[in-house]
Amino acid sequence: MNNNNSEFEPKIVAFVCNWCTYAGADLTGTSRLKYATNVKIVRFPCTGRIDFMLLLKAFAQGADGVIVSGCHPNDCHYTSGNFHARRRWITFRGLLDFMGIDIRRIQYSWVSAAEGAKWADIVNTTVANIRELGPYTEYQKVADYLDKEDYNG
Amino acid sequence: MKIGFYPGCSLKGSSREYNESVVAIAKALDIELVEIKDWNCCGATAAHSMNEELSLSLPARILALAEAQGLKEVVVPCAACYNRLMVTQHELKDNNKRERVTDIIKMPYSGDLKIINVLQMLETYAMDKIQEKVTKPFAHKVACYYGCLLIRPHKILQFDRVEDPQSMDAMVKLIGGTPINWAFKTECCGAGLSVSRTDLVAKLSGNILKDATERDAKAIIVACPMCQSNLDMRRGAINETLSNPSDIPVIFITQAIGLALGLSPKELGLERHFVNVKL
Amino acid sequence: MSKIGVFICHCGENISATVDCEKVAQDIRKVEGVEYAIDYKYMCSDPGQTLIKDAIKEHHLDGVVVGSCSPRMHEPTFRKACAEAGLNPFLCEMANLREHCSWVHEKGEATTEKAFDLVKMLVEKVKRNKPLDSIKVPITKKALVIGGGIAGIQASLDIANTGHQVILIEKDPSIGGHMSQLSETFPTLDCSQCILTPRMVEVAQHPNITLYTYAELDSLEGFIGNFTAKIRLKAKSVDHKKCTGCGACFQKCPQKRIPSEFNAGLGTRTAIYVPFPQAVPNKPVIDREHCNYYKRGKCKICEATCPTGAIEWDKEDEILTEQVGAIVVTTGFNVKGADFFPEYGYGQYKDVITGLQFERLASASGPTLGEIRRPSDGTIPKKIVFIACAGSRDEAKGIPYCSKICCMYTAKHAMLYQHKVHDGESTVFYMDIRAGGKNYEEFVRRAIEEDHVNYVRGRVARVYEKNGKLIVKGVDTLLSGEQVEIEADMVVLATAGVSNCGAEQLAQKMHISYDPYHFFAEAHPKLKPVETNTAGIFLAGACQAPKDIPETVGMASGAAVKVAGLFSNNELVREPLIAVVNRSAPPVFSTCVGCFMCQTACPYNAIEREEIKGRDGKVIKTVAKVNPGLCQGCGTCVAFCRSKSIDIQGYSNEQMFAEVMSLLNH
Amino acid sequence: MDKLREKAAALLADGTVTMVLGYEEGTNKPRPVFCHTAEQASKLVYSSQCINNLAVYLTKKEIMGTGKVAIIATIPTLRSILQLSVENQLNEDNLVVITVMDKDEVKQFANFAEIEAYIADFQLKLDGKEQEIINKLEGMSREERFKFWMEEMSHCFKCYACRAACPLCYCTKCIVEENRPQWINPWAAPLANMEWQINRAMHMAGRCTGCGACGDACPVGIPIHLLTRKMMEDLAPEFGFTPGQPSKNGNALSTWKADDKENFIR
Repeated sequence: MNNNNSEFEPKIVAFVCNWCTYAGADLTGTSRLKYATNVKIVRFPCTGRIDFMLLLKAFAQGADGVIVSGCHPNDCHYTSGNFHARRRWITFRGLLDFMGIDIRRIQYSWVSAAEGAKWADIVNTTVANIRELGPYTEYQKVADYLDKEDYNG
Repeated sequence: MKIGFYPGCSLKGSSREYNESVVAIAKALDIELVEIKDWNCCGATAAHSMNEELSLSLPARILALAEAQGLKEVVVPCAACYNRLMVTQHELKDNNKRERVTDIIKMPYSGDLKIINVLQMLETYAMDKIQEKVTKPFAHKVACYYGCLLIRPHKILQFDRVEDPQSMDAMVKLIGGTPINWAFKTECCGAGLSVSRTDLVAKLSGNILKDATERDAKAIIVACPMCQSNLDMRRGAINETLSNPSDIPVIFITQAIGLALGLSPKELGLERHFVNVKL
Repeated sequence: MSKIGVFICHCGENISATVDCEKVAQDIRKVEGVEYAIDYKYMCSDPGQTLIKDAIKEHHLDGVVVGSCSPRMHEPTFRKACAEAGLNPFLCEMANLREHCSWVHEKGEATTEKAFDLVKMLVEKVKRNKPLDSIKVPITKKALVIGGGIAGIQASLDIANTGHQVILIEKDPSIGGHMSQLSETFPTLDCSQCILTPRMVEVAQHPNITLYTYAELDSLEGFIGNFTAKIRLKAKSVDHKKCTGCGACFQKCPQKRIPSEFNAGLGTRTAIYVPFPQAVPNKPVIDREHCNYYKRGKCKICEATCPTGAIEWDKEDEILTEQVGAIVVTTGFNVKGADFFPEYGYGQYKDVITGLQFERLASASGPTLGEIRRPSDGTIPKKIVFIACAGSRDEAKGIPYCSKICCMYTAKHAMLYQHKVHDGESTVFYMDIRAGGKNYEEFVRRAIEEDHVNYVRGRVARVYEKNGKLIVKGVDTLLSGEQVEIEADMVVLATAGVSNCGAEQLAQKMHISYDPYHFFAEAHPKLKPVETNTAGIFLAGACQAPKDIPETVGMASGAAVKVAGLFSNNELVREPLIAVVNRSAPPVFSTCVGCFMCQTACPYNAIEREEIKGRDGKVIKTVAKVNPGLCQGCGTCVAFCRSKSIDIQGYSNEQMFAEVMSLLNH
Repeated sequence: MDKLREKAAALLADGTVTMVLGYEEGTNKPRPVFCHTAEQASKLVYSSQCINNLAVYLTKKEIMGTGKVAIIATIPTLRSILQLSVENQLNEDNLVVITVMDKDEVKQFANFAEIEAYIADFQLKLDGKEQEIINKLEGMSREERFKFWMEEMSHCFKCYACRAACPLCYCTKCIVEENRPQWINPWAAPLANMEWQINRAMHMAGRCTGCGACGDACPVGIPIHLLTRKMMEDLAPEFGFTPGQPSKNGNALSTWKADDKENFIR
């Protein structure tokens, strides 16, 4: 793994629900709390909506890390979307790990509309962690179908 | 039936009769008590208000020893020890504390040991046995006095009804006795101040004794050495505070059961009491 | 080839201070499909909106991205603007350049780059947006009110008075609820029944209200504007059409010693009974559990005495199906009772009673005709102790919350006692006196100062009987800091208010959420206090949390207005951001294979089965179908669907996919 | 064997069914056969060698369209039949399910409930070979695991035999055919191949009945069946279901418990 990461700026995509985490991130803004620019937020109605394929696509597209965040249990605007999501992630993580995909690069969190500070913290710590892990070249290498030779030999 | 056994200092000193009666009835009920080897004081002193680490480390060592000696369950007759061990067990759920403490005692502890008091032991393993083995029904009207350490804090101990405990009453009924309905079951006997403010102890214990006597109990049944010694040993001082002095004995539930099982007063250490026991 | 317009807002300095808005606008022009891009100081201002409208017309834009503040703030504004310019509002998206960018980052290239990315992301999304039309659902203009206490009565009357039909169901034989049990009411001390009974009668006589007593909700299906309620009419065993309410039957009934619910167990009633003299309807029902005939197969004395032959022995429960458009839940609360206070000896000592029981003692219609007498021996208590917070605000009792009404009714009780027993001595043990409310504090002061009620701040440790007296052991934490012991003749516990029995099951029947204490949950603690998370179902009164009469009535009227508001439209308009199952040409019809995994996933039971039939009427295949009235658009089903047959408008697979793909690799 | 043939012949003769799905002798192991007449029923064989999961045919219109069908089901097949019924893919009255018990006793099931009761006695366990590979993989570092699968995936040429062999892959339109958006790149490349397998595994989560047909079908021998199989083993305790015992109370992923673990969520 790449260790001289001083200049390495990880690309991170955040998949968040509209009602809690998106609003929480809004609060981060209104409270003028600062965080790293590496993260770009994609807005979903609910964590229940987030398709696991989108996470894989993000990595394939060169993301080095992903944040998935929604309402705390029992706070879901749709009462149980986040519970369904939680199960999906439990399953997904198990599978990815078994396939040797680096699940440390996916940060799951519950951030409520009132937790602006928590959002800033999640982003910053995630950026720091991913910087530590370095770019996800291992995955990106296989992502481009043209250079297959390192696997088809 | 094998259970770990932590007597603690009181049972080895001021309340030997409790120890003797516990051991005696355990034997009579085919419960094998395995005393924890190399056990130490549980720290049931002011320690827990002065030095948290110490107050956790002392019991933690006991628990760790028990675990190391392959025990799964430990019976702790002394209410104070029981309380300290349970509280420690609870506190050690916090990993940081556990690490800190196990580091101090230089022993690992999983936190899975089961800690029970005498009443729980009898409730879980001996009720039927007691029933069938009663030879001399304990046909007396008595006041079951639980004190505080046995059931408080309820959040942690999770034993019996906190405001109106029943376990001892049930056992007394089982051996043919009649528990009175009274209000001082869980009142404080003053043990916490038994050194510094004996006057208060006399007053508090006095209230308890007074009500039990007025409701015409023939004895007070306890499961805590502190309660016992306060109500028994300090009877002189207490009686001075009472308009009409009381001479009812204060005996351990284990002694009462022992009598019902036909064991001799001697085996049960009944002659060790200050207020002599005529039952 | 799409024609997207991008509008970058400076938000005064808020965005432009850290983001180079002009650069973003310039660069975004280079993105394929972007027809027009411009930055402006205040996009949300009138000139700003005009800018957008003109651009839409001039450049025939088929999509708009506004890069400004959070969509949670101004999405409606800009979508409206687009609509006014003739562009479907759902072809307008917002990039959050303020809350998610300029405000959280320092000035610099990275920040501007991120702003660009956020805009680009939305450009890619909006390219794939589809024009959507708001959903319209018809509304059945008839309301169902569940629970005939003061909340239900008020809500029913208010709705009925707007000219809409109301069905009021009450599980007991009479409406009136807890309020009918009360003696006087704080802070005015006017007689509860005197103010309540007229309204009960009004309900019974109102042309727009259909009242079903002795009835419960059996099941509920459907969605806002279109509910189907099955109502169980429990067998009264008395034909109320024939019954004249003469009362001969219950005078003769041999079963006389049944504890009366209305008198909180202090009085008795017969097996065929009217709960109380002012009951509405004032006609009896037979309590089969206690009736000799139903128990032993003989008796029938009531039948013999009934002049109109109204008794119906083999009457069975009926299920009534009603179509309603809205529901108001007003099922009220309950008070904690026996065995909850071993330390206070409730259930053990006859003269330790609950506040509700005291109400009955103090009530002129009560078992003692309003005289305060001890249940044990009927003597008048000379010393009485009231214990506030009996259970409430007590973690150990599992009730950490404040029951809210106790402070006030305890003061009232003490006052009433002093008014009725002049030489009596009353003491109140309290934690804090919570008398927030118009004239409430004054009322408590009156109890203390004019009626000389002795208020002691401190908890009571226990109550026990000693030679005929109740010894109350407590502590005075305010003045002496000493323990206090009072030898009382009677103790009244201001027991905690708790959710009504069966609240949980009812909530599940209606798919509304509830809190850990089984009180029904409002949609928003501040801004939606009478709504529930299920559209079309509203709350009023103590079923949501303990509350007093004025608050309950206010809430009931509030709920009624919500219903009236709903009924003021002929159809309901909803945002079309909901899931749809695709349909395609035969022979496929839909890629849905009908595994119906989505059905268990949907939090709203919005997924229905649709049978696709051929010309011969034979079912070709069964596929999922989303009920647009029920779907709230969470999209959980979408992420589930293996064949991607179900998709959600506004957050479609194509849109989200495009967003993610656009983000990186450049 | 005779008992089975008699049974099948009888069913066909008296017109109870129009077709019997079973096995006949194949080149080196029994292969599926569709018997339309009582005579054909004499070809039927049954042995531990019968590994094809015939349930795969029960969702094919060409077959179910023909009328009432009888199927000779192995234990894995029975499991698949149950799961299919849970997923509303089977019509109970349109199907006769037969299995062969020990001593060649033939059992015909009255209904699916009976099947559920019957298979309850058969535990689904990882066989030695499966366990071995799983252990091997778990022994590896994450990077090694990734390399392992990438190496395996590089042999895949997207023939979709795994899909064809699986009774539970019955979608009218598979996600790999979905092109708006193009979730999975159509070409055969390690990532595209892996994405396909991840999708397959996720789609099977809580549904797979562990028959292993996908793995058996793979012409280049990628142990893909372990992806779904391993997940089943891991999730069963997590979500409280029994591998190989499909039940009506929902698919592991379409239901949830308030106390599902979330130690990985911040």
